[in-house]
Amino acid sequence: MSDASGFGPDLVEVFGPSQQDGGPELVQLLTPEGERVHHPDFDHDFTADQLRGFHRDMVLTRRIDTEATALQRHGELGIWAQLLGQEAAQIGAGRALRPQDYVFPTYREHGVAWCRGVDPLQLLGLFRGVDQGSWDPAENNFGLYTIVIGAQVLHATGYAMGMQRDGVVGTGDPDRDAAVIAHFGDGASSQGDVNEGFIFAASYNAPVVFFCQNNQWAISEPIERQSRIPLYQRALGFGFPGVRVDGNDVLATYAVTKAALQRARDGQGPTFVEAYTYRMGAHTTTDDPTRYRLSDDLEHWKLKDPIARLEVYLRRNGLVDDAYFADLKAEADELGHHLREGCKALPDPSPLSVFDHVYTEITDELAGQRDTYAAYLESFETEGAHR
Amino acid sequence: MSDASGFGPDLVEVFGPSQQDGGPELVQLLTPEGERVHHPDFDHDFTADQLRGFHRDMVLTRRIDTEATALQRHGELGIWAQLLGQEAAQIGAGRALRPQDYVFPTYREHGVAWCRGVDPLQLLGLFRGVDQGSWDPAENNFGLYTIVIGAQVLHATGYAMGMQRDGVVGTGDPDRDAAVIAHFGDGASSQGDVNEGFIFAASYNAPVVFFCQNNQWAISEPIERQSRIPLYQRALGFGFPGVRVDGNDVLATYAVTKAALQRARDGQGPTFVEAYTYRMGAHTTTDDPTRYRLSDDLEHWKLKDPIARLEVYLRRNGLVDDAYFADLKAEADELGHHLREGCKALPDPSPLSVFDHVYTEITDELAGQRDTYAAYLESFETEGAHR
Amino acid sequence: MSTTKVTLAKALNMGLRKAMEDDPKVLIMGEDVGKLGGVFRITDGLQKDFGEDRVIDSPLAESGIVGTAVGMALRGYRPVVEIQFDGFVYPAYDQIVCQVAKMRFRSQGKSRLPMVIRIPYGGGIGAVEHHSESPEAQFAHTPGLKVVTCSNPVDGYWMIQQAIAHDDPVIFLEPKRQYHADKADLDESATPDPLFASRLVRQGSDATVLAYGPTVKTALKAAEAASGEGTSLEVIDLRTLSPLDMAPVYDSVRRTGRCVVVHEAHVNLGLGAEIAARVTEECFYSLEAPVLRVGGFDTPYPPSRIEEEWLPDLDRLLDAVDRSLQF
Amino acid sequence: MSTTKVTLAKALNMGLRKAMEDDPKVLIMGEDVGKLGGVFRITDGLQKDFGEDRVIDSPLAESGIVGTAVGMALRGYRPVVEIQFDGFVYPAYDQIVCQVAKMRFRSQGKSRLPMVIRIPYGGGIGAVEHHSESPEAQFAHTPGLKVVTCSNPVDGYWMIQQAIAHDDPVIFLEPKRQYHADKADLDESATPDPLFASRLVRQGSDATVLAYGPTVKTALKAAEAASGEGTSLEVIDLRTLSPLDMAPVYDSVRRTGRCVVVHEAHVNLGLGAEIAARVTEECFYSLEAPVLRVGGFDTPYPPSRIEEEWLPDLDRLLDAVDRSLQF
Ligand SMILES: Cc1ncc(C[n+]2csc(CCOP(=O)(O)OP(=O)(O)O)c2C)c(N)n1
Ligand SMILES: Cc1ncc(C[n+]2csc(CCOP(=O)(O)OP(=O)(O)O)c2C)c(N)n1
Ligand SMILES: [Mg+2]
Ligand SMILES: [Mg+2]
Repeated sequence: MSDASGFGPDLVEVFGPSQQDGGPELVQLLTPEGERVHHPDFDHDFTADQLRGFHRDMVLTRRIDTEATALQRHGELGIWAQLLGQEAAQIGAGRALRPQDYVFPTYREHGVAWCRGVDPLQLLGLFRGVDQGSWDPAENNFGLYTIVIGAQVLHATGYAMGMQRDGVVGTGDPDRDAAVIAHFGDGASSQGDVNEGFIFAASYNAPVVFFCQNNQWAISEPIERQSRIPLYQRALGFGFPGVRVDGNDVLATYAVTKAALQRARDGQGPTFVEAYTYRMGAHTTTDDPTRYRLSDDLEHWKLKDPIARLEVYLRRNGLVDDAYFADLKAEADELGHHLREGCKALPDPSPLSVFDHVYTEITDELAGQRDTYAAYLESFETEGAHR
Repeated sequence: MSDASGFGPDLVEVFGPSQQDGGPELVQLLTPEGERVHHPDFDHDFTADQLRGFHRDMVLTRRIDTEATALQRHGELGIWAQLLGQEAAQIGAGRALRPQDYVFPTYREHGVAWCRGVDPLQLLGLFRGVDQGSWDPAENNFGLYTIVIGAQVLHATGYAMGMQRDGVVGTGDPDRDAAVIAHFGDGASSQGDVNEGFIFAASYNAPVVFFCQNNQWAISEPIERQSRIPLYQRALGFGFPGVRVDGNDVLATYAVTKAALQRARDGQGPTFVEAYTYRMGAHTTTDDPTRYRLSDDLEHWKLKDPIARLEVYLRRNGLVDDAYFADLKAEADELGHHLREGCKALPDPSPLSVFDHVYTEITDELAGQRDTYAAYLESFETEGAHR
Repeated sequence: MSTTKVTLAKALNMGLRKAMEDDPKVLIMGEDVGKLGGVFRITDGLQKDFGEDRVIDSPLAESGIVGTAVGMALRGYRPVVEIQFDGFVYPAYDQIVCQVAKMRFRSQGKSRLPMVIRIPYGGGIGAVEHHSESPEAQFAHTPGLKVVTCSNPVDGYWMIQQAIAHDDPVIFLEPKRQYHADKADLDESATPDPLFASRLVRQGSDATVLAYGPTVKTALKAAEAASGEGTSLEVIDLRTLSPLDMAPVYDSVRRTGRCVVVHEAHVNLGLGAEIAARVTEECFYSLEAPVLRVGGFDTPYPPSRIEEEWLPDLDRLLDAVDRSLQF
Repeated sequence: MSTTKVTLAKALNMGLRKAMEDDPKVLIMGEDVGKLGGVFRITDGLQKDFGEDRVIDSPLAESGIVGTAVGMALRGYRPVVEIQFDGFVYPAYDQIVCQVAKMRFRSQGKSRLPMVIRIPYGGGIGAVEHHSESPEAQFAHTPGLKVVTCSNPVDGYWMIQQAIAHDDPVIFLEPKRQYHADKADLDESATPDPLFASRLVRQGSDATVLAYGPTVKTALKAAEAASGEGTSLEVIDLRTLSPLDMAPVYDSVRRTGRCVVVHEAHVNLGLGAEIAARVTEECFYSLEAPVLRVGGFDTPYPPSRIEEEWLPDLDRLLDAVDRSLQF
């Protein structure tokens, strides 16, 4: 508080708009060039297996994305939300979880789903239009995809409050203590629900990590439309820590998310993690980003590819060999095959299935509607076409 | 960022919960003991007339409140939202406005309404149940009271965006440049709408002052339920300045609000002003605060009475004399009379008036309903009671 | 069989307490539900006895309350949310219609969402704007939600417990004007009627009056008045608004040939519209007059000094009955 | 008289452009309405030509969009808000029903709120959840709002301009499935029908079919098919859902004696309910069958692979017509 107006220097100037390189606050453990760097707070030792694991996860996740995109092009999916470029953010976050943790995803969390053990084929159902998510959230502690921007952030907070009541927070037992991770995008940070999530989580000190993939865009709206300061700083105003991590660096994302989750499990409350990344593809397969963004930008971010940098590191340090890559390719091809064949084989639901699961038990009212409709459908089958 | 977890020291500890004395950040120009103190950023020179003006405003505002409370007790009002204890916050803010500025109030802004020249009798209509606000918002640039918590904060932001489009921001012409003030409470700060207001205002750099009267309570919920850090810091996370001012100090509130408004008028964007105060009365006349708060608290805050401290200052400095107080008392009594007599004389609306102003022109549909109802009412008049 | 005399407010409080005793997963959430016991005191004393973890005072944000309740329900709890007044449910509307209503359907039955949203609703208490709304039609129009309303203390006691025990989300509408209006004999050892059933509350033969929540009392008074003039009205308390329990209604209308629906909500697209459509379809050849509707006018809720004129009352209801009889 | 062949999407774009040219107070607000031109390209090119101050790209928050639009309207602007998809209007629901709808009423006419909320609505485009909803009944139930919908390019062009020029808030529903479906001849020098009027779009004598928005096309096809079988259907495009323009409907039903309403919204408490209630009351003695309703089932909107089964189609409409004729 020292300039003329009394309100301190212009905050926008101080913080600056979001910088392409993430700014000095960016936590990084692996540079875009594949160089391992250290960080005073979030350093971490990784085993070779872990590093190869991250790489494999990212490669396979990207394959899921490529296959799904192709399936959409071939008319097998209605739409697909691509994650190209966000593999490190998702694998880093996904691998930081323990089985007892719970995930609330958006519609783009294919990499996290992968980490949770959800069959990627199941992800396609929603986009093909045969279901609205067919996995059992309770099985892998991975919630259904959420389309309405931000809604799941409140669910995550409430779920975390439930954990508190179950006594699985801060007991010190690593197999017991649990946390929730709430995924959302930079655009979502503007929704009332997301900010209310921050408020409730802070108020109850709920064990939840707010994991925001700032991929710089909300469809055509740039991050600057949502926040004029780095997004992670939003958390400060709500009274819990925020940190910006290089979301294209799987090591850093892993380390930061792991620490944030541990904080939550230990009963120290919520943390905001901004994974600074870039949506290299279109918003979805129906979007045309050339209408609103420069190809230069994309070129710049290609140099930061999350997979390439880890590959450089692994090769340079002799942690992978040709056999590794051959195996991985075979595995990816098999996954691709599984998705292609599996997708085409996904059965359409029966028209009458809409009456199931509206309620625990169908109401008389709805049963009447169903029966009338069934009889109507039957009349076609018996009489042939109605007209 | 230096402790073990990497997320920095526990923010809750650093910021501490809201302290009864407002903490070191509190901007103050007049102590509870009536001592004039100075502030490096927000100092201000006041003329004797100004000081007496503030005093007079506060005394008369309190009188409005007392009269209205009494009217409610006598059954003349259905309910009344008391402002006891918040006079300085409201008069300070209200007097900092220029005519071209625009106010979006809550339901408790009786002091601000007073400053805007709204006849206090008009405030009673809503609480008596004869209307929902009868003043013309355009006449004094004072919007209608808003009951739905937080809704008006977005209206204020949009109105400010309109001012930007009208070219009345940052021209340097003091008679032209304008700003909006959005009033809300500590409880309201948890609503999605309020946080979205922050986001829009920051995004468009809108000329709006977010003026929050933190009176420590949202009905029975203490401020700690809404924020675990001082509320003014919420603004930092959205990228604009926040400041906590002693809301029981009319001088400081005036100075800070004036500076914030000027910032807005100059095109420097939004500011959050937290007026740190206390709701000395009940939430409304139907509330019973003894169920949820300690009388000790109230006693503590009584020592900080906004009117008493200014009175001490005025007397000590010989700025008032007996004639001043006699005049003021007479004026207050007249005001009381005006309110008591005026209130009882406020006419009930006609039952048929509900059909007016639903739309610009009544629709045929609604005219049908009105005519049927009118005929029905008439049938009573002509035939006497229906049964 | 020992009975106690209780108001609706007291009965709801007792019902909530019973539900919390019976099932440790039952939680209460909302603004001011703790020490204050809610602005209507419906949760009075519960936080004291069940603790702050089960009776949860919330920040001032309805979407936040319902949204976090969704999360708690997914974790296995049975949250009972209090919305302070009808007019303040709308910030939570998105969570209710897009999330609460659809969770079971979209998960193909894998996720259940047992959760009750209590809403004091309706007018007649002399309140300011937004405190007297009747939002039932909007929820009833939303598949996946169930919507019920009680009209008397005994129903209040049982229905709130049944709603909490039910595995689908229930919008539970409480006629706030009735909270302290009348006392009724409550026998806690009785066997209650099912939750999703309407109830014949007065037999009659000339016309059927359908009411629910705050208008049941009006309907019964009207029937009393009409009987003095030789008109015999049958009155049904609908109790469940989604699903509707129409069989008893059809039975009645087939007998009486006439039907009037009365509710406080706006007539246009209110429950009366749906009921009129269904009754006409099912009882077409029995109807001697169209189903008539009496309700709040199609205007915003008025200032309270004229709310009694705006709200459907005994006279307006009888006027509609007369019109039906003269058809 | 020169005409151009335009789609509904193009017609709306032209109408918006015309409105912006005619009145500098007209603003456009919403997510992605600028460079992208909206996800449906309805605002294509407008930001380029009218600037960022008049075509305002917003943060991702629907309540924020509508709430700030209220403020701009109070300041004298005429905001035209785009909600990206029907299912995303609910975060703004509170602002719409409590603020937008009531501002004029509560200020006793002192504050006016000219503002249009455009909502692409309805199904049939193979989208995922929340992208195919039909929320019209909820808005039509709210006094203070007007609700209209266009079914074809020519109406789209004129109605959007009329809605913008109108002094009350208008919910403007655009049948997204029709955006690019058909082209029609647009004569920009013609005199349009009034905004709040229904329109007879096909004459017939055996039954009246009421449709609006996306179902008008279905109704016309059904009428064509029925005429091949010797049944003559009259089709009315309602166009305005609140207020309803019922006089032409009553006229028609008095002639045909039968009425079927078709919409995509859930049947329960959908517009069909209100229409059935009114038609029955007004045409009681002319009706030879109850008003029948065809619509979306009372379930959440289904996965898109079965949406065509879920949505009312020609066959289900004709089935209802048959049932009506056989009554
Ligand atoms: C409430 C709501 N409004 C609008 C949309 C349409 N929509 C889908 S994705 C999207 C952008 C989301 O951006 P962001 O949160 O940054 O996530 P990203 O897609 O970049 O991963 C929008 C506007 C929606 N799904 N929900
Ligand atoms: C959306 C909404 N929810 C709930 C209420 C009921 N209510 C009225 S005032 C109030 C507390 C407001 O607290 P605060 O914002 O601190 O303002 P204060 O009353 O203390 O001035 C509540 C919960 C409301 N009016 N609107
Ligand atoms: Mg994004
Ligand atoms: Mg307060």
